[in-house]
Amino acid sequence: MADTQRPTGAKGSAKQKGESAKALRGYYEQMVLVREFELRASEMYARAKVGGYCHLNLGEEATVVGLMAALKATDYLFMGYRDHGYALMRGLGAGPVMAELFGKATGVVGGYGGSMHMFDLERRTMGGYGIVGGQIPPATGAAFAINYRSKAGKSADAVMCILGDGTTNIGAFHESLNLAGLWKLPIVYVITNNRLGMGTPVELSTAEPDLYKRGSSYRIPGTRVDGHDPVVVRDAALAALEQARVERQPVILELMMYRLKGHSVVDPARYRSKEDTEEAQANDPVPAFRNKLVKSKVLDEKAADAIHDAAEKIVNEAVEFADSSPDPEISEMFKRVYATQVPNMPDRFPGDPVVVMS
Amino acid sequence: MADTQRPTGAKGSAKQKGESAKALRGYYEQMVLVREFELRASEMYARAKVGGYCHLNLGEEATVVGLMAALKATDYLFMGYRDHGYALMRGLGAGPVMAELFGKATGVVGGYGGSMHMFDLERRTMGGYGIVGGQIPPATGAAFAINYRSKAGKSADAVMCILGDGTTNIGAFHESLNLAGLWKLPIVYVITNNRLGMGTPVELSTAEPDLYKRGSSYRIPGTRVDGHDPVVVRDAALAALEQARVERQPVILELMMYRLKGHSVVDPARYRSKEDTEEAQANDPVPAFRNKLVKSKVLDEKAADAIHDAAEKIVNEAVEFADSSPDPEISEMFKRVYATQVPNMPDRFPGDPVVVMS
Amino acid sequence: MTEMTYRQALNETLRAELKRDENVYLIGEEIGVFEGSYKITAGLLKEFGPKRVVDTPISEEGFTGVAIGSAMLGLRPVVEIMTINFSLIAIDQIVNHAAKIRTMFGGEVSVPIVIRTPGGGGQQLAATHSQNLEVWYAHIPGLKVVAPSNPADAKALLTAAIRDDDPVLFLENLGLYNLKGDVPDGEQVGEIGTAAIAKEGTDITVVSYSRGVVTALEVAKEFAEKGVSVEVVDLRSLRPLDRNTICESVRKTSRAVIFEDDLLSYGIGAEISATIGEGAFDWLDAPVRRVAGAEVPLPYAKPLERAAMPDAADLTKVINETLAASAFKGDQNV
Amino acid sequence: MTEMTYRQALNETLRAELKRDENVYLIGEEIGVFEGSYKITAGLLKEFGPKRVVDTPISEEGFTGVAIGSAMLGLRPVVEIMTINFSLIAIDQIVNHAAKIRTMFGGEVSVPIVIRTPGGGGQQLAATHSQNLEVWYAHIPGLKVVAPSNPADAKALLTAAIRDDDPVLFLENLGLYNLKGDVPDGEQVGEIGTAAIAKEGTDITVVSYSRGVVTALEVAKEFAEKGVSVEVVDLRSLRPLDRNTICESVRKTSRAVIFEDDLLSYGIGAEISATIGEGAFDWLDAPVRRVAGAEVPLPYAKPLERAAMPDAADLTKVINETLAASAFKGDQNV
Ligand SMILES: Cc1ncc(C[n+]2csc(CCOP(=O)(O)OP(=O)(O)O)c2C)c(N)n1
Ligand SMILES: Cc1ncc(C[n+]2csc(CCOP(=O)(O)OP(=O)(O)O)c2C)c(N)n1
Ligand SMILES: [Mg+2]
Ligand SMILES: [Mg+2]
Repeated sequence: MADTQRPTGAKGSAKQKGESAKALRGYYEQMVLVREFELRASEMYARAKVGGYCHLNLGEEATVVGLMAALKATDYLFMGYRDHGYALMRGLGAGPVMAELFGKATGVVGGYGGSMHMFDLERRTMGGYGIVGGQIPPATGAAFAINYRSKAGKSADAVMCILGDGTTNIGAFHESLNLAGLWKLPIVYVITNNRLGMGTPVELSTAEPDLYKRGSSYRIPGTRVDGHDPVVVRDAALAALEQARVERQPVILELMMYRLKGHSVVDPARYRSKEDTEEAQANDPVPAFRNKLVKSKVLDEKAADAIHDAAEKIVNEAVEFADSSPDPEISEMFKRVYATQVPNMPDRFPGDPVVVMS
Repeated sequence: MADTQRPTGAKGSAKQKGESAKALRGYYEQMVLVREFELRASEMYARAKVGGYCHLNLGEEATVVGLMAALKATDYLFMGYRDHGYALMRGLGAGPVMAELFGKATGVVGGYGGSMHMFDLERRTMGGYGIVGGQIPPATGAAFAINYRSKAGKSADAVMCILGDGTTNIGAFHESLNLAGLWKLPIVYVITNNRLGMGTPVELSTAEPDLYKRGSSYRIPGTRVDGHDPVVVRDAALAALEQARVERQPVILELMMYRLKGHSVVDPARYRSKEDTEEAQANDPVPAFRNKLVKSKVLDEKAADAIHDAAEKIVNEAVEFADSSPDPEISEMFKRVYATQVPNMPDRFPGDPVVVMS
Repeated sequence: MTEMTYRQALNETLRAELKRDENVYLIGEEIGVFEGSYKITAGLLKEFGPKRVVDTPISEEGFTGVAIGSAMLGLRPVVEIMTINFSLIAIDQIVNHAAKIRTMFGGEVSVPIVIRTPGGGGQQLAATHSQNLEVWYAHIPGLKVVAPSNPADAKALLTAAIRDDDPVLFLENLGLYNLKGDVPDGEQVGEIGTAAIAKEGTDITVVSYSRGVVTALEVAKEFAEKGVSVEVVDLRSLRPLDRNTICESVRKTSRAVIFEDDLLSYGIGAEISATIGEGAFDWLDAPVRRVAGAEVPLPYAKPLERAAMPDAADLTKVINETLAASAFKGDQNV
Repeated sequence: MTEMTYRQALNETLRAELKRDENVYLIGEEIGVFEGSYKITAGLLKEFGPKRVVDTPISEEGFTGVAIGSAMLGLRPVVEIMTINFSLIAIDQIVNHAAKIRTMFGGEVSVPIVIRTPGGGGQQLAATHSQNLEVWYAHIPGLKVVAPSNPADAKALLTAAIRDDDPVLFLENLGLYNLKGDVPDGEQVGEIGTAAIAKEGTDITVVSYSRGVVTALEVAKEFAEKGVSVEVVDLRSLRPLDRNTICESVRKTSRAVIFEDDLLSYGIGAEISATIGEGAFDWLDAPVRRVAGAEVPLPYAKPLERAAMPDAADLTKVINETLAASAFKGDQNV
């Protein structure tokens, strides 16, 4: 691992004291749920129950849990395509999320989006996006809307936009940072630095590998913390969100982690060195957090195993739910495209006549 | 004027000593030529001899002259649409440049481009571009080609890319900086900061109004100097080009100036405050440099007037040349579109039959 | 009824909608202090302030995306992209996001955004500033595309677009802004998705849209004097496309010519011609001809620009050829 | 002749051209270390090194523009844009720059760049990753657009594209990469701008391109068994478009159906249908029909995706309807 990629700022071990055992146990339960869900998703993909692209949060569990612990239900969340775990933490439900992967009518968006496009308007979970960087301008626009409608303050809404390390090289990121900085928008840009964009290491994709510094051309402050500890991540996110809410100061938060598996479920990641893969495995946040909690007596092995079993049960039920759910109605397809119906809508299946006149 | 917009770095007065009178006189002659040419261009526009958009270098003369004094004939130049003066300094000729404005066959690109698109492959003047920021990736690509073919060194080629302050907010600028920084390309990004993009002041277009710092997200160094003195500009440009040639280090060079007139010849600039306009006029580089040279005895008033007369003569001849030149041949139009002819070229005028079969 | 220019119709409609709905705001480059490159937004910053009339940096992708995100939260942005040529920089946000967000998220959210942008050549702005790319947007599901040809439709369709819950690309044209016409007073909500018969006729149908309709009507008038009755169909809406109105007209006249400002191959006229071929096949007396731009990046020099752009003379020639091809005898129709 | 996949044909052609000309280099995301998202460039980094096979950051606009600028200085970049969906981010560089630079600068400079990019749906990649936007590029003067349907054409046209001095958009398709076919050995320089008769026939013409040709040939074979002789025209080149080959075929068969993977309104088929209407009007016995994608952002769920995409059954149905519409009697043709 390149030196530039070593976490700075708060380290995991530090912050634990003062945390209630209940909270810590809760975080662990959530991390395990994400882990179990993702492993099952990849199994279901292998069984052809899931199609298209499927990007997993394996290695990102502590970050997912910590960020979502900091984000209020009234805040807005925009994501990339690596979005399953976030959707679970935002309460979209293991069943509906799995059903979306299965492309079923009971999926979070009725089977229209699949893995990359988890969305729930009520829960202010504004979607996973597949175009790299595509979510960043709309996320910035959500912050614009908050500004448009309401005053800054501790209880003000804010936006969190999740993006990957490789995504910091696309123009939309920079235009958005400039607008957010210029207009003082309440948004936190979270960079999940898993050190790789597909097969490309950060050092080979950016001229400034300290990604938390990439706001410096826009006077946007940034911090980098270890993404392997949910408490550290949560606290960093809380501080960033506070700045956004109260000062209307956009902030960059970089979280350091590893991608445990390939870019997507179909990528064997042969391009990764043995050392790199071993280093990633050695830093697996789930066993690490488990051991930490066991050492600090928050959990004993039995309780920890019970947590795994509980998660497995939830995932089993999610799979059953998805499997037994109906396919979306083909007849409804055109209804999803436009919100306002007007004359001469092009609702036509392949091979239908183009002109139909009385 | 906002404080952020005050020039830092080398000031005009400093550097004059050690300059040969001949060189200084030469710079003044060039500045006057640009000034006279632009005033005449705008007059010709008023007389409908020139059409389309027409953006002038008025207020930018010292910068144009200083930059082009630093740039070797073997270096490559990419520009925005405010390109007349640069074209003159690169030796494209007052006649052919004026003829291009007139849309004549004798124009630098045969009347196909007009004001925004001065170009001369032999003179490595790679064009003026009308899409804001559009020239930046290709300019970066020219630097890529230099890298591809040749070694770094004092005598290596380099690229200079001219862009405006407002242009620093477009994504293409940022993607290009990242690529240039990552790949160590020999290019100098020159920001002509005339404080306005059309009607928008720098403070309202960017979150980092110190534009020379906009490379900081890419570890690209920048300097800002006064754009009103050709010697200061030349020396700053020489230093920047040297870094590009020898270290393959991309550099940002910000030059501070005022736009003396509207954005284009048709813009009355009513949105500008009286103070702003007066400040701009007070900083007109042409009389300022004249006075400096007269004070320092490089010129006397008579010689200075002679320089104006000589420039006027050149411009008069350019207008005559343009006026008496033929229009481009309509029959040749399609020949300019493709370099390699293939079957079924769509060479058709409006109203021609679409399918012609024997 | 009040006579006003296309520009005034747009300006007054924007003012009325800003007054009507707090959620409506304008965003784009130079629309405030500068009052718009083409002065469509003149006076609006002064009247509504910087919250409702937002000047942006030169960041088409960024501010278009900002508008999209704000629309997902219920605001109703009217974006001005200075000319359609610059929309290419924002096109990923328009086509991969605004147009797809609703379907991709199962119909749970809508993106009520209007993108106003002028196209068109003829001002010697050269290759990169003279395009008509509306056909690209007209191809995209999830978008609606309107292209009014006169001040009254400009008012009615802009009002409808702002109140529509889907993303609407509102096509203007540099050559139309000074066009005068009578505009009905008071609120006018037009219908997106229907064409209009701009002039009734019996001998031949000319189909056009936006600026092309102005030329088509001039030419129709000249033919009327020669005893040829030309019907002019103004598409108004490019997406959805009102195929039935087009085909009904051609079934009546049995001849059709398309007049379009854009380029011929794969242009708007191709779809119109294909539609007529499918919907009026048995009625056609002659091949459907297209009068469109020459396929070159538009040159700067006036003689070249003029030669490359379709005009009244070209349309007249092709109408005559089409009448001849169908052995049309003027007197039969007198 | 060697049998190989479309993917292998591309890979071997890239290798041969890299060997032949020092100025040829490959640039794009994940084409080196990762060996290409779809493994088209497998092995080339190892063989030619990082100077000739350039991995880029995720900056489509940036690296496409870099390729353009390098081409203006005489290099011959072959850009891979991972899928055509992402080309929207680079489209200002492709359309406002690569396509226009030559004309805008009076023909003094050329931009010898190839942009390889796959389109196509059918892999459940959902709305933003399943598009066929080739019609946009086919509309643009200054560009050439080719869309080979088989390994042999892939080799011949990619070689021609790399040696052509103009910007060429080389359209691939996710559904074609594993298609096998015989490929002539040794250097093969194809011709850009001409269509091919993929299968001769006398009763009806089916016009298609890229992946659609594969389906068209299957369907043609089935009809042959029923005594209906289908001619299949493979466009190969979308710009320039070989209108004469299309019209000659239809003048022979007097019936035409277009099968296209893209969306119907303003799609590739519209131009083909308009062209036939103009060039074979007097020969047509029935309206020209189009079989194209349903106009929706492609949904993820398999049943929806399948329903929205045109397939062999749709083509068969429309061929039968077209034969019926022209009172076709199989026996007349046996
Ligand atoms: C504009 C665009 N270009 C390319 C791609 C293909 N692509 C999908 S994910 C990805 C890598 C992104 O890496 P990173 O931002 O680090 O996120 P990660 O996958 O590591 O979470 C690429 C290149 C895309 N989806 N969109
Ligand atoms: C992509 C794009 N957006 C908008 C425009 C319209 N436009 C032309 S010049 C200009 C202002 C540029 O300002 P600046 O970069 O400061 O250059 P200056 O004109 O001051 O030299 C704008 C907005 C354009 N040509 N291209
Ligand atoms: Mg990553
Ligand atoms: Mg400026």
